[in-house]
Amino acid sequence: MISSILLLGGIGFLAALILGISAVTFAVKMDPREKAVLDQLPGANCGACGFAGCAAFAHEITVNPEAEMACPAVNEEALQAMSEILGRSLGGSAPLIACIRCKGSPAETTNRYGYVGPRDCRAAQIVAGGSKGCQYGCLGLGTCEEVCPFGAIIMGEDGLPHVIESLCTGCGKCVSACPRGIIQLIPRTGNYIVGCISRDTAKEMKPLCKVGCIKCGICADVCPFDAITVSKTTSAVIDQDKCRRCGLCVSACPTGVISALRVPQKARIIAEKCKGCSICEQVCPAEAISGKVKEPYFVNEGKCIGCGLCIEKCPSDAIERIIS
Amino acid sequence: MKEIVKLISVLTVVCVLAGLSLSFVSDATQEARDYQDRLELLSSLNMVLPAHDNEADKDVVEVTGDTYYLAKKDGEVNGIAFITSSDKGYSGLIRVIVGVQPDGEIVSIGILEQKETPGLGSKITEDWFVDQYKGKSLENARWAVKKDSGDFEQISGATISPRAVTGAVQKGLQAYQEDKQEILGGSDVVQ
Amino acid sequence: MSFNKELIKGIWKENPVFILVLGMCPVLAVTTSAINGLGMGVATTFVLICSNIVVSIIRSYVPDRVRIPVFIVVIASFVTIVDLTMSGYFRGLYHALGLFIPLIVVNCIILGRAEAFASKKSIPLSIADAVGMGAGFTLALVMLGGVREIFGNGTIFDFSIFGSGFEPVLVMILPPGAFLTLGVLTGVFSAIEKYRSKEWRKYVSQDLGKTAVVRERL
Amino acid sequence: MKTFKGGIHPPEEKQLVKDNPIVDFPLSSRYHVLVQQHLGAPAKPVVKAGDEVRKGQVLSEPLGFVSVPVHAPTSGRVKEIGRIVHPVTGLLAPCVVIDADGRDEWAEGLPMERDPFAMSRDELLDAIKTAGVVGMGGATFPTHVKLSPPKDKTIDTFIVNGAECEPYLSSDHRLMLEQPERVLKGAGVVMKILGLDRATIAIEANKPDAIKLMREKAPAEIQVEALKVKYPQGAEKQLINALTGREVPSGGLPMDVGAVVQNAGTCAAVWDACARGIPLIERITSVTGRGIVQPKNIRVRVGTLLREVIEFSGGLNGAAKIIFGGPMMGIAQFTQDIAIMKGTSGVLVLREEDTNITDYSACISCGRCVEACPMGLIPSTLSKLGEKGMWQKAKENNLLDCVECGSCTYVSPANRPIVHFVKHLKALSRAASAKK
Amino acid sequence: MYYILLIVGAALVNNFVLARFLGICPFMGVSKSIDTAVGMSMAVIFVMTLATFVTWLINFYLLIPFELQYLQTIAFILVIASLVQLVEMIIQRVSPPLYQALGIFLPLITTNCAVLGVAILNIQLGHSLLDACIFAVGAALGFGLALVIFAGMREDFELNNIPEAFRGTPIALVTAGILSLAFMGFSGLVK
Amino acid sequence: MKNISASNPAEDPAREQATKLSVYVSSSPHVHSTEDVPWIMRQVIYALIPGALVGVYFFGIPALKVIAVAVVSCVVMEVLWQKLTGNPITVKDGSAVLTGLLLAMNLPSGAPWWLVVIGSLVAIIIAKQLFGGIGNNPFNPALVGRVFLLISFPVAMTTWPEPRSFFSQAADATTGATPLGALKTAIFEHGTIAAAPGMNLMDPFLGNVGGSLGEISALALILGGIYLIARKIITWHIPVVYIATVAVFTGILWLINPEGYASPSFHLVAGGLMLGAFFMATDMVTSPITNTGKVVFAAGCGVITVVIRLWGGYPEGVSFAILIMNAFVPLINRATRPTKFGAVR
Repeated sequence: MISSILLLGGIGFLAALILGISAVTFAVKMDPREKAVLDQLPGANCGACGFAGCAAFAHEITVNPEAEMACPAVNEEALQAMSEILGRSLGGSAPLIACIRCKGSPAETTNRYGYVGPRDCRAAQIVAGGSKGCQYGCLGLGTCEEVCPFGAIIMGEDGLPHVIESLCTGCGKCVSACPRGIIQLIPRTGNYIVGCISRDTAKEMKPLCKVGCIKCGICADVCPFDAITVSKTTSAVIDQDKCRRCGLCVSACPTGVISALRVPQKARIIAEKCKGCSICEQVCPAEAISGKVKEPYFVNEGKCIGCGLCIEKCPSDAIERIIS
Repeated sequence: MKEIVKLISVLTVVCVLAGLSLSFVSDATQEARDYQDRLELLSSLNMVLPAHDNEADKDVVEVTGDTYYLAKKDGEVNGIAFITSSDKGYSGLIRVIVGVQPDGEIVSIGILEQKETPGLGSKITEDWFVDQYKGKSLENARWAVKKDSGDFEQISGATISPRAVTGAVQKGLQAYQEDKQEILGGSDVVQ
Repeated sequence: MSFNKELIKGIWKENPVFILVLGMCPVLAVTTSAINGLGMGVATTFVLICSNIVVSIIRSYVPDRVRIPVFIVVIASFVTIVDLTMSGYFRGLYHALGLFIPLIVVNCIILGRAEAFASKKSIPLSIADAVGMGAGFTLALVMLGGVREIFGNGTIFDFSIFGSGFEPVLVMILPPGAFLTLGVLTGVFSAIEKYRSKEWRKYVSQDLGKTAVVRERL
Repeated sequence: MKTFKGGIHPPEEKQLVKDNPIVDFPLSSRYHVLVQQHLGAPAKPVVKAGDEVRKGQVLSEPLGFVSVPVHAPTSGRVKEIGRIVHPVTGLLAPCVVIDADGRDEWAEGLPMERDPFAMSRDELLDAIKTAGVVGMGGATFPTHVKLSPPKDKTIDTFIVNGAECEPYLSSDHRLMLEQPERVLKGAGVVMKILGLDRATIAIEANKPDAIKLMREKAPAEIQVEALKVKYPQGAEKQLINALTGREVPSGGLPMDVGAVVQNAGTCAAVWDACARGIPLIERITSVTGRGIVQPKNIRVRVGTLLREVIEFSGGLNGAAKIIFGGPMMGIAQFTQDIAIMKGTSGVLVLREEDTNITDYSACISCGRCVEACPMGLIPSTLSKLGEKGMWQKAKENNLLDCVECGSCTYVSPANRPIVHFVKHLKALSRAASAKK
Repeated sequence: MYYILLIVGAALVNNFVLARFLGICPFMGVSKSIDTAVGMSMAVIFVMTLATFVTWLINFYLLIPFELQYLQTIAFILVIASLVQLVEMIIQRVSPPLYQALGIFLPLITTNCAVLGVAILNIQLGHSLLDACIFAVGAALGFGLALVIFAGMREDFELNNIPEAFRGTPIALVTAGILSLAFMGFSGLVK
Repeated sequence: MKNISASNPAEDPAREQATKLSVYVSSSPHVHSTEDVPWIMRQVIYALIPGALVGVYFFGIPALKVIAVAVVSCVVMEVLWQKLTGNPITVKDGSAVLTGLLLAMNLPSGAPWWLVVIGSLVAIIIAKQLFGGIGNNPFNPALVGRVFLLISFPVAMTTWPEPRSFFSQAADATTGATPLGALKTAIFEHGTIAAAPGMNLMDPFLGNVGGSLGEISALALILGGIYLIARKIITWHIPVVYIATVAVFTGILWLINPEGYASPSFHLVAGGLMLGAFFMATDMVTSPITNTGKVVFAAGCGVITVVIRLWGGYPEGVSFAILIMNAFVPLINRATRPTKFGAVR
């Protein structure tokens, strides 16, 4: 009994001594964040991340602003904590989302020739500029789907890519991969995009694509917030900062090139909280709110366009969005 | 410096505690482990020795480095067990325990340890194989496998392992024959 | 995170073998039969639970510099206890597991969980985590051991399941079989996962399609 | 017979057109002269819609040293500065559209008569640049640039490239047979510019008549060398290697080993530019392939529409691919509404059974591409990297040394579009460096 | 000759990774590129030999005399962990270039069961100090060999069209399985 | 990137459009050699026919049965897998047929059908398709199948029917040993090769010996190999260096101790060396790309073969040697890159 205690105690003492002395003698300066990140990592040094131990990985992820979480053993809380420490997303959710700015599926557009070669938009683009009739349209070979590290883009049966909102992290890999610059990152709060970037005039475009932006300017006219600009040689562009997500442009567009990412959540007035001040009625651009002063107002869901202006203006927080 | 002291004390204390608890567990399980060790030996001895009434694992003779366990019935030696081995196995040592009657005829053998290919060479542990050694002695059998024109079955696909076993048993028997007098005579000396 | 969630996540979502790919050495080495896998799994689970408890208790007293040595000592103590106990009471299993009992010490799962979880969480949660992880580990070991035993020996938990005409596929209980079986099993697991997520993606995209219809009606 | 390491020997198919004498393409009613017909800095149109132009008049001015002008192919009126599909990029590019007046009048002072050997080096180089001479083998690199090596490079070898290793094509062959003097005299001018007293004309051994004729006509200082029939014998680096044994260093230019190579057609154009002041407004082109009814060697003005050329050659017959250039390095076209350029050494029309539009499969690592690669690369690895878009790793695997000769792709039993992958990787690499 | 066989046995016949399943985690983790695999192999060779040397001494001069074999595991792992950390710091001080090459792999080795495994195996096999060290070198060479071969193959896998579900660990395991099949050919070479 | 280019016009809208325009566009070059993968596979199959015929001649109908089962099951496995995973069916390239044939030639003629099917399963699914199908497999599929069977079913895999002429097939086939097996036994028991029976060279050269059904006749295999070299399907490097290494290595040992080691000529004709050297090691997918690499690869195969044959537990080492060297191919490829044109020296 004594001998075992002595032996183990002795080895422990020696080991601690060595480590203690080395801790002082060989102290290496370290980014404090690196240390904090290291604390969050499992510390198993299992090497499964591909780096030589947790310290090496912590270093990488601290130093390299593009490094992503490669540790398979880390849990969500730790991931969250690390994201906070480093002040950036580690493959978690991000404020941006990718959207596809072309609606020209093969059914709606023409082809210039039969392309023979690798199924990659970038490769197809370097052979005679891509087979699509429209120089600006989606080539539909799925390179964005290929490069997306999160599986957030899928090629639909319509031959066009679609972004899955819940998976997209806004990393922008697809944006740089698309040889035609069709993919754009917009704030996650944005909801409406113009599905065309063609610089062709309406006349030039007509034989090539049935669903492109014809630069008619109706959307710009109808927009109550001046969020849309359009010219003869640039397709309509929505300024996402100005856009209030009312959706008027969608219904106004004659070619249906403007679309929503998700169904707008309509407003609902909570009767108990409403003081009947009528502010909402005044701000509503769609005349969807009505009621009597000093009595609870109500929203006509059929008319509500989900712009959310009323929610913002309501002094008593009595309006909420319907969550379906 | 303070930190070092803390480091050292924590690790040392943990180690001391570990040592303490382990020595405690070790002591607590000592008996059981000894019992298991003995059980293992006894079960293999009982497997190869004829019925006896002594504690064969304690009736031991050591001759030229080999250990012989004696079985006695009514005070008479009626069986001797010894462990022999061969390194000619397919992958490593094969240890065989052999039980013989005093005249050198095998009562039974048992394979104690082998690393032969599972399902192939490892078939030497199967009963049909082990049983064929019963009743054999140096005189009444040709100590080789059938393929080498001997008397013992081989295992198809793996002749090396049976060869090794046969060789080991033969070697043990020869050693026993040589030191037979001493083993039987000295049985009373060592208790 | 709730107690229950910690408990069950190790079994599928964070299965230490199939998903986290930790502690492969014993997984491969001792799974020549289901019973061996079970023994190893239980032994590891025991060590995991005990060390998680102790680490969780002492976590606040251990300086960083010696954290790993201290944890290792704690783990090694429990491993030795298992070793001694098995030697005393489960001799057959003790022989079957052999070298891999002391090697539980360096099983990434244990140190990993001690570091990642127990050193930060309360005792009950640590226990839940350990039990969950241990169960997942054991499950994987038994599965692997079972498959290898069935094909390599024609038995499961030593019960013969095929007729006498069955020729065991020897390689399954040899080292290559361990790698191949685990490889195929993890592949199948991941295929199932992929398949499930594909289904889900299909659903999402259909949902998007519906939204598109709604959009046009707007 | 002299040659290089690697390479392939595809069916030559020259018999379709090699014995057809050069015929003049009749005057068209409208020409589309692309402004950008060379490698290097762009040129800027100097005419506008409604301008009257004369044959040989300058239509654009070069912007920079590595740039050349284009000239009016005939006299007429500028209809517009329009857009037409560029044969190289496949995208719309600016062109000068000229409605011919049918008089085909030369611009003032053209053609002139002068003795190039009496001119100075700088005068000659200027004449070449002004005439818009570019490499006529297909690369279209401005010739005056190639002939002005930096002072620190000593040039000791001048090679006239008459190899014409591309299958099907015979334009250089016919040129050498029918107008050997233009080629030889042009070579003499180049020798003068480079300050050399020797030159070599390299011709593949499958043109014995051209070799014989050249040997007869060539002055003593110009040596005629027969080369083994092997593709890409006419590639600059391989040609230099075959004749001199020197290897152009990786990433370097022929001048780094003291060599300058000019295509036979370029030599003829140099002669016209220097001796007569005639700009490069027409060229000899083989219109060939089994998809064309009457294969011909034609002398055609730059800016002529492909549609007219095809009609002139009897029209199409089961065409599956229309190619500007040869089958190995030429560029496939998707429309007939494109214009002949200075570098259009051939118009090749292939039927489905002559070309290669089948699916490709996984690389089986047979190593044939490695055997075939004249540059000592491992094309199979590059193609696999191309499939994954891994351009950084491809650069480590000498991506940038690839000359895209197509030998690997020709032999690949899995039919892998290796050259396409290489182009893809190079584009990715360029895009990435442009970003930085 | 004996030593050659010892090395061949440890490196090829009973390859640590492919036959004994030791050090699988780093084998899977660090085999993604050849350069890191080579670095890791070097570090393992060094640490394994050193650890074997020290643990053998501890076992022979401390544990056995005091009959404390049951402390084997805990003592060994503690020593190995401290040793690795010490070596790391010494290298860092003495030779920064070497540290660059090896140092980053050292933390990984602490929890490499191959190191502890070789220490314990050496005791189990009853090797002398010299035998033990040579065995350790052989084992580490075998580990390195497997690691480097494997890294080469996995670099190629990056370019292959492996079915999605099998990318990464599954295909690495299958490859290891086939490699292990191939290495079975060496069985019987050394016992 | 998916490795599909132009597909069937009916399925691919782009292609359909092109048919209307009657023009295709692709990157240069626009012409292609006529030698494609199916052609190569066909040539190898032709080259294997003499060896297979000798096997059938000496082992009769059972050998034919093994070949048929192997080929059919390999093809079926491939089709099933590709159907299951939704990949294009590629059996037309002939590689599955070739794998089946090679696998059969590496099996004893008495192999039961289920054994052959398991071998095909391992070869096609595990060794080939899991890695991504043709071109992606790092190990020779037929050999993986064979070694898997050899280790799993050692008894069935080492039961060698005695060869007889096709016309004198008896109903009850007797079994015997392979020359190498007999040699191993002799050395094991007596420490000398003198006791090995029937060490003549003519029988294994012509094929009148026990062994896998396709490996018995060195002559037939050499003929096939020469055909392949003449057709430029394979280069001489691997077979010549492989065989030469074995000859030199065994030759040296034989000169040192003719009692303990068999002569090199015996080692050349016995066992699966010729089959391995000409047909298994030369598998394009699993051998190095460059000729230098091939030399290194073949030398490695030769050394490992001899080491296993002479000192290992198995009498034959060709399969193991090739598989082990397969694993080295990526490293060899890295080490033996050709010098690029114009490399700065």
